[in-house]
Amino acid sequence: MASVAARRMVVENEEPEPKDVQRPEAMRLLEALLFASKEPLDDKTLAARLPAGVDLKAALAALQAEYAARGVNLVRVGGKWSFRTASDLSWLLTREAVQPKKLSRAALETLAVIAYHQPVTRAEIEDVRGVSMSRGTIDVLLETGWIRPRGRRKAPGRPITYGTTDAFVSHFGLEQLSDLPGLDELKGSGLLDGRLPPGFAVPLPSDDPALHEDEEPLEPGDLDLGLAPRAEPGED
Amino acid sequence: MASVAARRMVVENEEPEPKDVQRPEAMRLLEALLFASKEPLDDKTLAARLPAGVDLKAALAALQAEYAARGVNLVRVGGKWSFRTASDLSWLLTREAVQPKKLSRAALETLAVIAYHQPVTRAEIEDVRGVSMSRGTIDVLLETGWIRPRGRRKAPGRPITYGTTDAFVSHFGLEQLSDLPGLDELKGSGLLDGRLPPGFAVPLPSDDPALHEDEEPLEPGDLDLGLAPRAEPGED
Amino acid sequence: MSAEIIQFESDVVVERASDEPALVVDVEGFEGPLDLLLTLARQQKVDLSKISILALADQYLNFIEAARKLRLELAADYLVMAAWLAYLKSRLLLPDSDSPEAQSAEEMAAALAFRLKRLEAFREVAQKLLDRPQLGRDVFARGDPEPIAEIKHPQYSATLYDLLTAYAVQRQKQALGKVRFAPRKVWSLAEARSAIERLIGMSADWSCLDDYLISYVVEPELAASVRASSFAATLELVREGVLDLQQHAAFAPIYVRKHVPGPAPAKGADATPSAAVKQ
Repeated sequence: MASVAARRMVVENEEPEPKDVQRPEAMRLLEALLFASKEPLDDKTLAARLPAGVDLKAALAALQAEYAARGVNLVRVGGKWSFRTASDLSWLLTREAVQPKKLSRAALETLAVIAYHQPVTRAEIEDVRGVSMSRGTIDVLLETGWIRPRGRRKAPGRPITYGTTDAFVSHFGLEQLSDLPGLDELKGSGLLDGRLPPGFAVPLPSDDPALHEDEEPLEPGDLDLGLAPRAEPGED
Repeated sequence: MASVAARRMVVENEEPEPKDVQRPEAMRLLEALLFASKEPLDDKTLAARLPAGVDLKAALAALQAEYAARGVNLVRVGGKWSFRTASDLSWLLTREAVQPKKLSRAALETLAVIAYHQPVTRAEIEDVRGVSMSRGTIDVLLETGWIRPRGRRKAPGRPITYGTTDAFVSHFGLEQLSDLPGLDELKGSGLLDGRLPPGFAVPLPSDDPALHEDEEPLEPGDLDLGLAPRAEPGED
Repeated sequence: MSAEIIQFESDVVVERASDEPALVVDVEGFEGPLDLLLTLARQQKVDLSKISILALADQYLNFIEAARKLRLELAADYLVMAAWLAYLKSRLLLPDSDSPEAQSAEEMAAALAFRLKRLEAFREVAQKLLDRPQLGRDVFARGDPEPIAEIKHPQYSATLYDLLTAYAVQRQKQALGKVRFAPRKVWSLAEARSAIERLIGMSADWSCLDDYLISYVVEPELAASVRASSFAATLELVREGVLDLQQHAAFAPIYVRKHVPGPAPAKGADATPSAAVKQ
């Protein structure tokens, strides 16, 4: 304890900054109280904890002014005082972390169908996959940034059509979408075997962003329906 | 420090108000980071969060000087930085005080032996204290989070070695382990040498997380024996 | 050494019977024999380095004796120390003779003094440590820290191979695994009945049912279904008295006509099949 006091003496002697010397003790006390408190404190609580005779209002005002330009400000919220990080520094208190995630098999399969069969509606995806699709699958794929809603099919119910994005092409190292291997290549690489029924076809996808004849554009509101939380803006 | 002095000169020549205007942004950022953090932050962490090109050392020194006379001080504990209330204001903060679990004399002495003699085995602790140690003593200390099993001594029986944690230096406000009070006297009187009784190979306490030559690492199972319920995982 | 201890212990046993006023012995207040020794040493009120180990050993042994007299349970640590001190005492009293390899009595005494000093030193630093401003007792960290918010960016990864495999596997599965049940083409009973009713209305003469059917059976695969349904419908209509039905032999063509009320149908004259079925 003594050493702390001694140290302070030394500091004050070395550095005769009149500002600090004249800084009222009440400001030190308030500073410590507000710093250590688990919750914001109101005037009444502060007054009760400070020695008698302290001009609380003046001390708070002085403290607030002193911290106004700092990285930490003395703020009053709901009639209570607390130190808070300066609002312009909120970026400092966030950390961006990359979280590696693995696509589920359903998502990967859906993505593949979208890639080959685009523009494709949900019902068409389900038809190709032979299973109905959970809502989350499209959401996850939208989150990857690899698919996007392209437009709406000119058909009853005007279902949304999906297609892949530039991010898809670049993630999978394709120069263009038409580089996706076709039927013969898939057969040649052994991914598809010979036991395929006649008439089996693999579509040749195109990444022409222009809408097809049977598509009509999305309306502005379509993207706000939560249908495409992370659709890439400006991508067409 | 030189730059701090220089800056202070400038400050003193100017009017009182420009002080804050002139205050480098780095100090604001550091202030915000250190105020916000629950744990002390080391130089590396701080540097990583600050814009490139900031003279961290100078900014920290300036900040420390600035806060030295305040109700909240910037202190260095265990090589990390943290704001703490000024130690002369403990009377003000009794409401914030958490009633610490009172350590028994046996536990306190054992803690001291571990702190000053680390890395140290149970047998060595017993040798200093001249009494066999009850199982509970180590448990109580492990529970405080101030000690941790470090490794195993390369000796018959491969006894576990104990050392202190970051929480220990932080709790007792030690800038580094060599700031343990009375360490120099202890060392000067040859009482840490272990000249007479064998067994103390390390003349100076060290919480260097790196294992000593006569230590080998704990195996994963060692920590599951309930020996270290709160060993700090990230401590290296 | 063992002789000494036995001697010592038998003394105690003898003395236990006596009714001397007991010393106040509080063994629970001590942290082991070294602590007890340290406390006794402090009573000598001299620097630990100048302490008389011999006197200390006597004091300790007296203490133990007193404790035993009171039938206090003493931890093994205390008894081991007593034994060691009794041994040390005998070595200090007797001139050091043989066994040059053994520690001298003076060295042993010095080692004990060292341990006492060391324990006292650790006591002091422990107290000094405790007197430091402690976090949460004397100094405080920010009471309401603002945690660093972690913004997690999920990063998905998949390879082209994953993608192509996923595509090929499901296409293949779908292509091969899809069992298509061709919709079974049947002529329902109701269809047959209404068709026959309409057909019968066209002619009151005997007609071969198959003739009627043929005009309906466009696709060959429907023939069986049409025949079966229409036959069942015909029987039903006969029962209801709407139709007459006749067949010459098993598997011969079946003739039907609109029911002609009255006696059994004329036979032979018009060379129509004879065995009219009437129910």
